[in-house]
Amino acid sequence: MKKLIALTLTLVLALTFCAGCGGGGGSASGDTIKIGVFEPASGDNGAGGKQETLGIQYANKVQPTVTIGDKEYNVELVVVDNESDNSKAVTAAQNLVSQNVSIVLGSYGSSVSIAAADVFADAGMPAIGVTCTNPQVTADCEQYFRICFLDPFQGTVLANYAYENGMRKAYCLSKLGDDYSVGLVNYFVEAFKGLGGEVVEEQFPDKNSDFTSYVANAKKAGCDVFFSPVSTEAAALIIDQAEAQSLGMPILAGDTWDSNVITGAAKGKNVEIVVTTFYQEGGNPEFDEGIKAWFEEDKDAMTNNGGNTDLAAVTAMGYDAYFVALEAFKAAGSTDPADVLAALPSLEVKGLVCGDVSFNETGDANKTEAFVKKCNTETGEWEFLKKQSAQ
Amino acid sequence: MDNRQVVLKLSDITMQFGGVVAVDNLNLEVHKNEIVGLIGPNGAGKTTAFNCITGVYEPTNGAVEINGQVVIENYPKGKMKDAYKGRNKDKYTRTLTMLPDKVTGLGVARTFQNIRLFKGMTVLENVMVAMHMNQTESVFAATFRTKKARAQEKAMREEAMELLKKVDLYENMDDLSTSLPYGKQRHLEIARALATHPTILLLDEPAAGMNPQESDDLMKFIGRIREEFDLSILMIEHHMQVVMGICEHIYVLNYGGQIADGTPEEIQANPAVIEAYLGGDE
Amino acid sequence: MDTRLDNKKKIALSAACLILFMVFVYFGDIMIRPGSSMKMLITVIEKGSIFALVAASMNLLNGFTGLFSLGQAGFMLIGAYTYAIFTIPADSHDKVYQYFNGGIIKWSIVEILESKLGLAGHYLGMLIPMLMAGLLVALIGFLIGIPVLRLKSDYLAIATLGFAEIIRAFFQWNTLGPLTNGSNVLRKYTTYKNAIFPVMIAGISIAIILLLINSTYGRAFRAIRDDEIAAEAMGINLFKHKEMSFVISSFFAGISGALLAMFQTTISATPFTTVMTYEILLIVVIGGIGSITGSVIGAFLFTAASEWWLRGLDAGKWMGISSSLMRPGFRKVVFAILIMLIVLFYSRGIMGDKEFSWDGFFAWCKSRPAAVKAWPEKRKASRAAKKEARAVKSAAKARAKQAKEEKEARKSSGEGLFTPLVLADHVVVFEKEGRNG
Amino acid sequence: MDTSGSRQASRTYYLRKNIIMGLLHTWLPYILAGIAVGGQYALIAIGYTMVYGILRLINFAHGDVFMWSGLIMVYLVTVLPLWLSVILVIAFAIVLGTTIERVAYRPLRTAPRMSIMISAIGVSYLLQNFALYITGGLTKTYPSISWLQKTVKIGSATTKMVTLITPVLTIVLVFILVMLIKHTKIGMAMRAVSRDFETSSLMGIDINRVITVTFIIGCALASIGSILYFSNYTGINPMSGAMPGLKAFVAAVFGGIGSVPGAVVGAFVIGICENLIKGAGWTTFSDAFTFVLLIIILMVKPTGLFGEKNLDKV
Repeated sequence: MKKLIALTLTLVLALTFCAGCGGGGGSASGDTIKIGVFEPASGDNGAGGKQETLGIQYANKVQPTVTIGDKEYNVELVVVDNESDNSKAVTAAQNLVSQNVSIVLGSYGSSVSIAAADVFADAGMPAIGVTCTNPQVTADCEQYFRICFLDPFQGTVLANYAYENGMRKAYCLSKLGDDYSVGLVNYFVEAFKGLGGEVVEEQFPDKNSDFTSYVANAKKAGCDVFFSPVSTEAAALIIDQAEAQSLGMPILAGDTWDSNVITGAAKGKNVEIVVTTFYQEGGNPEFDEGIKAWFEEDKDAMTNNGGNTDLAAVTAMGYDAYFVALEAFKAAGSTDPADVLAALPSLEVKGLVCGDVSFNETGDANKTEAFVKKCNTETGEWEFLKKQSAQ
Repeated sequence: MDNRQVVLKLSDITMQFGGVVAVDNLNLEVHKNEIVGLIGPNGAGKTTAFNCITGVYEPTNGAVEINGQVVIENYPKGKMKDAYKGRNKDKYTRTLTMLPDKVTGLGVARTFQNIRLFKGMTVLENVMVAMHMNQTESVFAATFRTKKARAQEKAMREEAMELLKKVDLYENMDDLSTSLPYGKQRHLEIARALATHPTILLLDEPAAGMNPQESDDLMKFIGRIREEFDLSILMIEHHMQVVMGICEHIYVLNYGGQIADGTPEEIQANPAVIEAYLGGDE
Repeated sequence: MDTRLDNKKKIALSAACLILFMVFVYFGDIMIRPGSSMKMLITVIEKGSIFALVAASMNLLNGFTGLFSLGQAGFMLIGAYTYAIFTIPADSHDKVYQYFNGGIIKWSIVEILESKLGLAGHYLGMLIPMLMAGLLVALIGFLIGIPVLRLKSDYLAIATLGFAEIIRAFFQWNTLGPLTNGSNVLRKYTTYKNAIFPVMIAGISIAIILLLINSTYGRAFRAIRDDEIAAEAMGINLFKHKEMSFVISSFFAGISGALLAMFQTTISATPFTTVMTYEILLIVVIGGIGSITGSVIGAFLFTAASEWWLRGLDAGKWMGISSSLMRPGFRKVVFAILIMLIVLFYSRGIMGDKEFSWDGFFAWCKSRPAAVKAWPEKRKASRAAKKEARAVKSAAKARAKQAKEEKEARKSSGEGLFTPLVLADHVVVFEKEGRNG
Repeated sequence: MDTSGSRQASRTYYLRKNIIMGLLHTWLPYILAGIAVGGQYALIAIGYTMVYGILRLINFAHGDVFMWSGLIMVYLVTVLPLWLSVILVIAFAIVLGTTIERVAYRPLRTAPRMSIMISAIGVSYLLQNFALYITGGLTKTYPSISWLQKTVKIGSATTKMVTLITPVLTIVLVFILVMLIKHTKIGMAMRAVSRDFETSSLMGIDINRVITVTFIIGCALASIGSILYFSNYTGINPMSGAMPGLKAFVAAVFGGIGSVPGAVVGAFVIGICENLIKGAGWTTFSDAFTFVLLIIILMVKPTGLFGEKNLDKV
């Protein structure tokens, strides 16, 4: 028995070896162009990563081909899971590179993008960040571009919003070891203090699910606003505790909170939630309806979206990223990563659902405004408040 | 009276576990080159006494002297202060403890009742492990195989082989220790103890599980190693044939307490011993 | 024909194989273009050799000294940070420590040495921080070892696990930000250019571990593993030797942490969780507890399977099979099941506690044709044996059933699981008497 | 003189009372949260301590059984009424726990201690990865059990009903369990087995039955714990069981492994301390604290608060 199992195991491993060698090499046929999707499907950012991937997949469904020069290519998506983990991100990125993709999209969550940047740089592989907002993603990597705004911008926008609405003391909660929330809090604090506000900063450890004491701390400190731009996992728990302890102050957050997880958690609860984001549902009715119809049709897509058809901003961003990639191919007139890379800096794409995209010299999108939305806790939907700029 | 030098001396050793007194006021002497037997029915506290000598247990009361120097001493304290049931409560005032490896360093080696060989190692390695404590090289020297370390390793190996020859295990040198037959495992345990260069050897039931022929051989073997290695031996044994055959002095324990001591002839004639063994009214 | 080789030939053969491997890795990394799937092989070799080192260091503790320690991820973390902190180029500090005014250490050992010694200084500048990483982790291992090594095996496991968690929280602490960059990633530090670097460092380190294990100290460690009480009775100072093994293991965990930092090009404390330690432990188990060669093979297999071969399971298509079951996460499930199968049915792992030897290898190769030929008969024999075993088992079952029925019959009082003790006591006494009589 | 003295005294009394009330006012929310989470840890910790007491095994998979019973609840409640789901969840946890014991621990009972511990880690790895696969890595929201999640006000603190229910329920369950162990035949068998595994099997105790019952009790309590815990902290993801599991184990060690009341006391201590530390602003180290406590207790009193000393046989 033992021998048999040993034998089977060896056989399986040996076969997989062949599969591993064979799978990547041969399949790049002439009429296909590959786009790598570098997103987390598991780990802390799994939920957001999946929603972002959905946008890309939907776009691929809407527009499965691209004409480069005179030739029509089928676009194939190569999706890898970077597991929201820096140590896995490098091999995941390497995996994409080794599969001959022409461009990479992603990731949700900046630290994996930063970790993978060197792999893309070594391979000369252009990459377009979809919603990674940390300045470091593009700062030292010529290959990395992005279509979203940055944390310093978003932090300032949020601080402006808070101060303009009469909030003077902010409780800022970030997650230990999570560079996104820590970074955003940092920029918020900087801007908010600059405006004359006062802050209390705290961090919670990984895997924490007990937010009772943090909510209590905010109340104890007598703050006017609870700023916690953390992952949606933690967000749901914070909202729950805010309700349980009657927090009594608005909760403010960044783009990650623009998700149906939040509206779902907040529905029917006595909480006030305000977020800044990339996209407002209704901004492009055609896209909204199309993608919702797809969710209804494809159960897997629906599951990945969290079980309902509510639209997340990251999905819209993913959709846009795909079209930016197609435009880049067209501009490059080639499927070669090097040509695509050369075409990106001067690229200008109009008519996207989240607004036009052009890149500045570091490779970041030129964005001047963010959408501010508020959660309607009765209907469980987002309500558009205003466009807020950094000034 | 024996005029030879006393190499091991137990004074008032008492070991109490909770409310149970396992060894009760044991006084014992081993002279140089003497073979002393420690006998008694099962559960009489013999192995516990060994454990007190070798530092595995800390005795509740009493002292152990090795080569004229007190190395272990204790008195009832803490919770034991009130719970202590033994004698000589106030006789000792110091607490001296010693870890087993230090006791071995003083030249007291032992074997175990239930054989404790190093299972994952060969016969040769088992013996060489016991020589580890006498080697002088640092871990770096040993790892990077300095000239000295290599020489020492070679010397160690040769000495171990020599020792194995003496205990008739030379042919089995590269076998896994657990693959040896039972009797040879006992021999190996003794050889391993000898490899630490002891002056006092404590044997815990060396003849357990042996047939008369084997125990006869063992007796001769013990006698031989005493001469060859200049040893004093304290042994626990159930085989009366062995005990009466080679021991010069015998101590008898029962229920932790010491009921008799003397020469084999004296012990054989002692009514208390006979009662303990035949079990009186029990 | 005797296939045994003399020692010189064996060494030559091993050296030849190693050099061939090194040459392959070196030129492989240079020549294989990024788009090729063979590039993945090089990546796997890089990561595999790093994990081979940390698995070997864990095996030194778990397999050779019998100390069940689960702190390896924490030690790697310290090693990775130490290396990274001292090699971030001076002009990158402001970018990396963007929230901490450029941090407190404003120089890089690599740059200092490079400016003085050129290329040699560059490599020396990488080796020195790596050595510092190892030594710092060894020091911390030493300090942690003082209290925890006195604990019994399971408590030791949980205490080392605890220390690893404390270390992680400590490195993420904002107050230490100017040094560790708090929760933010460290990056831009000097990394190796060619895959040969981690392979060589890991190779040398593993060779040192092997030398240690085969020295007199290694024997003492194994003695402690086999029987602590007997080892102590043989004059081996338990604490000293455990501490020694712990410190050395920590040292190499630190080195592998530094290598991992180089491999990843960015480092943050978040991934160094207990799960990482578990994965290292599973590598050790797959390879065989008590076999360094096993750990090395295990590390390469584990890395290749999890990062490369089984990835198709997540994407819905693997080896030509596609199934709706295959969606993200499936790879890990399959992987976990494979590991459980190994743990339960093949607990000795690939190598058991044996090391690779040319003699063994040739003997194995030679025995293959015969083994293949003998296989049908062997299977027949094993089937027959199994049948017999089944028969014995069913007979035993029948007997047990009968005994149970008898017992049930005896229990006329209807005694059940939760019968009050008073009644139960009587029954016990009754049964005892019954048996004696 | 006299009156002024007494006035003085009464003033200090009131001052003191004010300070105490003030402190209570500030700290009450934390203490309440601590008691609640402590009770939930206690229910998990009992499984650890009993299994360790009998098998000398750290059942690393216990935290994942806890997580899985939460996860199953999420799925069951969508198709079944709540009361039935609760019963089925407890049944599921029991089946899962005993299956794990049967498949992964029983075959290794004679193997070295390390193998069985590795097996436990392997099971934990499998359960987590399987949950990851099923949920797709998404956090699931625990179904609301309205009366448990009702908001109540105690003094200065507002909290959920479950916070108040947990300690009461925990203590009642523990009381029943202690009675069971003390006064029934199976309880006696458990005590015997935990004292001396081999001898009790020689004495005719059906070891397998004792172990199965231990796992049943442990898993049932863990699943009740999961209902309380996830009603309070409503998100479940594959890693949700890991931290509570580790903390519960630390609680078991703190109280003296093998001792049920010890585990409960330990769990409350850890729950309360953890929240007080968060309240004091040391939020970064709230998890690390648990392990600091573990290491301190192992150094100072390795047998824990109520543990018994075991001597090795030589």
